[in-house]
Amino acid sequence: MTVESTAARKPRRSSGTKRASAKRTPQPQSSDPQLVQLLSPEGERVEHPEYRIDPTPDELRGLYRDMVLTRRFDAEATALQRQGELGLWASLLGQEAAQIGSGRALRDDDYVFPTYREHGVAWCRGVDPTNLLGMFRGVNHGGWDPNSNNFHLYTIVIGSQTLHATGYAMGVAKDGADSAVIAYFGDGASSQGDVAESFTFSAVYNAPVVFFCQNNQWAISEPTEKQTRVPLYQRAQGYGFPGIRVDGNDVLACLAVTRSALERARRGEGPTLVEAFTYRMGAHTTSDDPTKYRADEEREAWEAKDPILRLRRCLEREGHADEAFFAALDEESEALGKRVREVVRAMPDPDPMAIFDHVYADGHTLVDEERAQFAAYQASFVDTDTTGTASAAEGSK
Amino acid sequence: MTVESTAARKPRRSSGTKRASAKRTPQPQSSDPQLVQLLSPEGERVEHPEYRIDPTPDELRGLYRDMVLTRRFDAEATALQRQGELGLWASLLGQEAAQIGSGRALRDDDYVFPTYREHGVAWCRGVDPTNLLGMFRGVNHGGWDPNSNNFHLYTIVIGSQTLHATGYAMGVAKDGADSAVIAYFGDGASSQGDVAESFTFSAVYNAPVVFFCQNNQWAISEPTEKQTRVPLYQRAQGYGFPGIRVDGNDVLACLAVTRSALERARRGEGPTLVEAFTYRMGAHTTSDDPTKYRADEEREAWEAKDPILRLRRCLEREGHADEAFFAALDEESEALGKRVREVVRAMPDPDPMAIFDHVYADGHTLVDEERAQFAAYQASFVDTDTTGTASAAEGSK
Amino acid sequence: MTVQKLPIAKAINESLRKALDTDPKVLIMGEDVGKLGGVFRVTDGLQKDFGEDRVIDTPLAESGIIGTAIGLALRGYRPVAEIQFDGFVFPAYDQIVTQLAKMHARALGKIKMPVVIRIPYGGGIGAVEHHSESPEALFAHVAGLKIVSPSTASDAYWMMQQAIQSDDPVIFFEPKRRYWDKGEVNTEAIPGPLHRARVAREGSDLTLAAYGPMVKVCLEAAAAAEEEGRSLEVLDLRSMSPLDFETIQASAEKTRRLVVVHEAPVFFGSGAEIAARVTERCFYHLEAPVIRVGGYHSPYPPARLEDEYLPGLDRVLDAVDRSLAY
Amino acid sequence: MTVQKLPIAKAINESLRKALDTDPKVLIMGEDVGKLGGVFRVTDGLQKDFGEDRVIDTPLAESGIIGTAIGLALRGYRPVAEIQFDGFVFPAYDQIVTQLAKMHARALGKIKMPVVIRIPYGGGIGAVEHHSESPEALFAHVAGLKIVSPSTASDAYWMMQQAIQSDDPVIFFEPKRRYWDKGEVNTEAIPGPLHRARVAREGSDLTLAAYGPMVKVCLEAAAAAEEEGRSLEVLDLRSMSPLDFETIQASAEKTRRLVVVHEAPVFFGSGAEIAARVTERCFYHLEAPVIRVGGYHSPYPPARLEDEYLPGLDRVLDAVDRSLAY
Ligand SMILES: Cc1ncc(C[n+]2csc(CCOP(=O)(O)OP(=O)(O)O)c2C)c(N)n1
Ligand SMILES: Cc1ncc(C[n+]2csc(CCOP(=O)(O)OP(=O)(O)O)c2C)c(N)n1
Ligand SMILES: [Mg+2]
Ligand SMILES: [Mg+2]
Repeated sequence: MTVESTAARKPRRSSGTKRASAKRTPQPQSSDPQLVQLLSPEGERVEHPEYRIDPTPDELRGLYRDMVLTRRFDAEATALQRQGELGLWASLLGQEAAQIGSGRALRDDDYVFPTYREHGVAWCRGVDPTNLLGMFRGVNHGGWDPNSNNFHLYTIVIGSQTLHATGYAMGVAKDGADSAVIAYFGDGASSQGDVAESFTFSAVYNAPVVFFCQNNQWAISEPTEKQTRVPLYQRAQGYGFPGIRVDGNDVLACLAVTRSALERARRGEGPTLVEAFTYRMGAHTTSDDPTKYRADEEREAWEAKDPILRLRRCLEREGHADEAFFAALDEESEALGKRVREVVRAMPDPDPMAIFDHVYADGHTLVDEERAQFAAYQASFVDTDTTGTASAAEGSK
Repeated sequence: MTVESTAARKPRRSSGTKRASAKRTPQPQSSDPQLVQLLSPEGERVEHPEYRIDPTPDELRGLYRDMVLTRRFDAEATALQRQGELGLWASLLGQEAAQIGSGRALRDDDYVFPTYREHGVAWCRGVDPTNLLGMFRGVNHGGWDPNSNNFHLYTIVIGSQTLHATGYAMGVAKDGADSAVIAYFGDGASSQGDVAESFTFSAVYNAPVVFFCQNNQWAISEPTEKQTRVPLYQRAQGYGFPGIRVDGNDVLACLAVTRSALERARRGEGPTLVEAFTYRMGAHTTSDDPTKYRADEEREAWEAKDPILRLRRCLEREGHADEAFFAALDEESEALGKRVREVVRAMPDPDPMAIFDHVYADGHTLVDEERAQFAAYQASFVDTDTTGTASAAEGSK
Repeated sequence: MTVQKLPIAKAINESLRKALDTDPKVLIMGEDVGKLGGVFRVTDGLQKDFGEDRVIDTPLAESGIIGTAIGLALRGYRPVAEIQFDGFVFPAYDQIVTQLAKMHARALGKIKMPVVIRIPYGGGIGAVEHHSESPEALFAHVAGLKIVSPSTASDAYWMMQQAIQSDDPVIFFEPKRRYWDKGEVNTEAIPGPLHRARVAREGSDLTLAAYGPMVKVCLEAAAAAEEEGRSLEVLDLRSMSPLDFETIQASAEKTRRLVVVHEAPVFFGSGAEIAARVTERCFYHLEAPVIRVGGYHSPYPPARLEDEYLPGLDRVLDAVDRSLAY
Repeated sequence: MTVQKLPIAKAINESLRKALDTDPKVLIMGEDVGKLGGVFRVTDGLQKDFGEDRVIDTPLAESGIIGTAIGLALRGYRPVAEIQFDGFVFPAYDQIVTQLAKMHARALGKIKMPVVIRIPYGGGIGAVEHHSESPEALFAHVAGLKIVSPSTASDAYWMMQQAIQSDDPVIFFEPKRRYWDKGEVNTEAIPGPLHRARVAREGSDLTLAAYGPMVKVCLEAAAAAEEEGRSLEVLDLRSMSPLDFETIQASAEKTRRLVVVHEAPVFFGSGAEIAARVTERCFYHLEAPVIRVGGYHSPYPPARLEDEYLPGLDRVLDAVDRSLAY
């Protein structure tokens, strides 16, 4: 209620026309009691009354490796975009802990509904990272089989996937299965009506779904206070299920909190909203220019909370990893980068006839007709002309 | 949190496929501490720590008169529908206190965004009740000037008007005015994405709007638990503004709570959600058959809480009204009924050419063309035939 | 039951019942579809017989209905979602056109979207605003959707069976003002393809093409025209996406004149597509331009004007006259 | 500034600036329109100069943007709302078609809805899914809306002025792949009517009708055709609702052949309406059926296929050949 009472002190008429421009609310500190944290930025374990986690050294190293490789992959993709190999890239830089922590809390039979930025979660699901690049290169719209890794296609239209996740979870419950479903979305997405409707449906049907909101503080150029005037995790309460804010740069806390929410879903206790409080370290996408709207200092402050550095400090402090481990991981990273580079560069353009594929599962006469016309049209060039459109047609052979 | 912990005791898998069918949550009693009540069903004044009201006897009688006349009007409209004079009617029976209480809290310069059932609020705004009947008779879609009484057109598409109210309130704030805006909606509407978005926008812009939800327990055939598993007024909290539940059958409490919420808006403290806990005593509309889905006992239990009877008991108990007052009001009621009947029966069908009126403010060549074609077509009958379509065309003269 | 005379609403009810009975993955969902049986009673009795888990009263949110139907389909279910009235489909429009329609293509065919969206549509029932619209063109333009509308009880029954069996999303427009029109339903007949037009009446002078509620009007017009010595062929198009241009073309080439009739506004309506394509296909065969009869470019009017707004016998015959005047 | 050479994006920016400057009731609203100046920088610098109260960064919710714009219009404002990309207009579709479009009519003219919805639309920029669509037909079918799309910097400037001054809701489709094409803008010229088509190039053998991004392609096709000795007339339609059939008819009657080109799918697209109506109006004048060139009945393809999907010079000329072959 602090926000409200602050508002109460600003009479509307006095501030007149400027009143819509709220000041940025202060950033919660890591020591914020609202924020579940199990690992401090310095890599020290933090006790929490409700959430505890006791990973083996192997698991700790595993989480570290996941984050490092995810970041390496992400950096490679950014580089590939700069080289013109990808049309666009949406970097997850800074959000590795939120994604790996939540992703590693999942069971194989759980189902994930991502946005367009969940490269770390995809990694945890065993999706080949190069699969993620097709849509950013412009050769497909995703195109992987969501059912091979229980990882749905990336969804660009903000918020839509939360309803799909809810419906899927309703189906899980109908099947009597004890799988859970997780829906990722951003702070900006929290404003979409679809997200609210997914809260309503999941609450009313008590669907086994976890809403995992990565509050990375920004929706393109808009800071979170353009979406809400109270912390986002509080949204859940009014729909009748728990919301919790976790330090999104703390992979252990993200793991513990997500695991607990998934367990709750499995037990038939319905949805949970997890708000992972984190930061988008890079631009919104490679098309974006954050210097237009945010100060460098903000980013710098968050650098100190880096999720990977934090776990490294912990590993070192607790003596779970030696130089050899880090060196081997560096090598593995480079190998990953190299493989991604090679695969992407070799990714062929699709056959133009693919325009007509899979529009319908059971066929459609108009598509058949247009396909035939297009083929005839393409063919008409091959014989008469070997430049321009014809080369495209030939490339499709 | 009671609802949640109940859910926790039902493991999902054991209840298997039946789990979606939640039991009806118990009805809050009037003595429910969550519920603001200033007048008991027996007509006794109830103290409330935060809300008090001290109406003059005149004001009390005024509220009583408003409710009685509104109910009379509503009954007349129902009767007119049965007689075939109206195509449909959406009765407010049982919701008089919620509407008159909130409606009488408004200032002239406040603005109202109703659903299709706010006949009592319209009454408070000074809208001629017969104006409301045009759309139910099928002669227009509302058609009154929203600006003459600051009472917007009825909105049938559920939830849409909450965004209009929010936008209007944003405009009020921009103007530096201290008017407030009130948006009416139902328990069912609370599930619509638009309503959630209106909460977000109004909170972010701190717009001077009161969301007045008449929870009449039903959305056509669906009880409120198909929309939410916690009380609706709690929804507001998660958006960062207060929500409060008021006894919707208590006109004094509705007046006091709405007034306070409007004052809050005027002071620049932003939106409030008021949930008026009431009951739809009749069918959803004259097309509906509630015997298909609800038990008589429920309705009977609510009869004891009748809003009009309650205030009558208070007036009598406190000696503010005598037989003469009630008798005069009966007469006034009958006169109102008679006038409504007469006006409706005399309401002419619109000129068919009206189809082409007001599609655009600045004109549109296609509409002009179609209007001309239609006129010519209509005219073609007049000369050759005096029955059928021609009579319609002649009726338009 | 093999052959029975049923109103269209009841034929759909029986078809849904059969689908629920045959395939445990079929679900019915929507507002008031449960105890109430829907505002038109099309789902009457289904929740009672199949339980709340198969016949689901949803929260009042159309985007939520379609969005969760998509999720259920991803989980292997075959949801049949009801939108209570035509005018209330728009909150779900985003989920329909950007998600439902595209999901199969985006996954390069690896997932399917067997979702049926039932929409009682069209006017003529004296309803208030938003309860009488014909938005089919707004869906037909969108690739990935299939759009159908039955005009007889038999088609209502069988086309619903086929729509539910389809692995593509099907928008099933139900001509609400014909719900109580009765027709014979043979539940054992083997139906023709879902997306084929039907010659509802043979004729030689001119073709009337219509679907859903307007088929009846066209048949009446044809009967009236017969008295004036004119032989009109009536096509019941049944499907708006795909449109069965083979059948339309064959008829247009035979009669050389085509009038298309629908309730939806003419401007950018189905008639435009039919006229454009038929003219391209049969340019040298047509004796007259394709004439369109439909709603005007104005919001659906108040009920007391709907008879003026909706194409009726006279307006259809007027168009026939105009076509024959070429 | 009187005459200046500006890119289309900048011309719109200047037009918005002028509107903000002239009329205190004009507001800009949308996602990222403030500090960022919009993802295409069309609103660049406006918030800085006019303040957060006039240039409003909204929550990420399109229905909310349009719904509150309606409320602001009711309060006397003239909101210019941006939808960030074509594919994101659908969450607002309900507010646009059931509320914005109908409000004036429902109130029997007593209230007005001066709301402009800016939508950068169309493909050709190598974008990911949902960023390249052309949904204009889905709005043109709806009475109460006006739909326009400029193809030159001058039109971008002036049509925006006129759209903002209009008391009707105007959907302003901005051809995003032409944003950086420059053209002369005379800020003191007196513009013609908003909904008139423009003869962009005179010709005598055949008429190409297009709007927005396709006008350039048609002009290039006409230039190429000229080398083959064919004289093509090019119409820039500028307005899709209303369509200026007078100008189209005049041109079609002159050249006797019409090809309509748009990026949107052909099926139920603008070309259908144009073909149907022109054929009805000029039945005896046309030497060939109206031929339509447009997108296919498939979701907008991945970027690497868009050159195959979008109508280009060759496909337009192919259609010209087909028309001339009649
Ligand atoms: C419906 C819709 N509107 C607008 C956009 C354009 N857009 C893409 S990402 C984005 C911001 C999303 O912010 P957030 O939800 O916080 O996720 P983040 O990008 O920060 O991960 C916007 C506005 C979109 N993709 N979909
Ligand atoms: C978008 C939309 N969907 C469905 C309907 C059909 N409908 C009309 S009223 C109603 C129930 C509304 O319930 P509630 O919001 O509780 O208001 P009440 O009628 O009880 O006053 C429904 C589903 C509608 N009008 N609009
Ligand atoms: Mg974000
Ligand atoms: Mg209700």
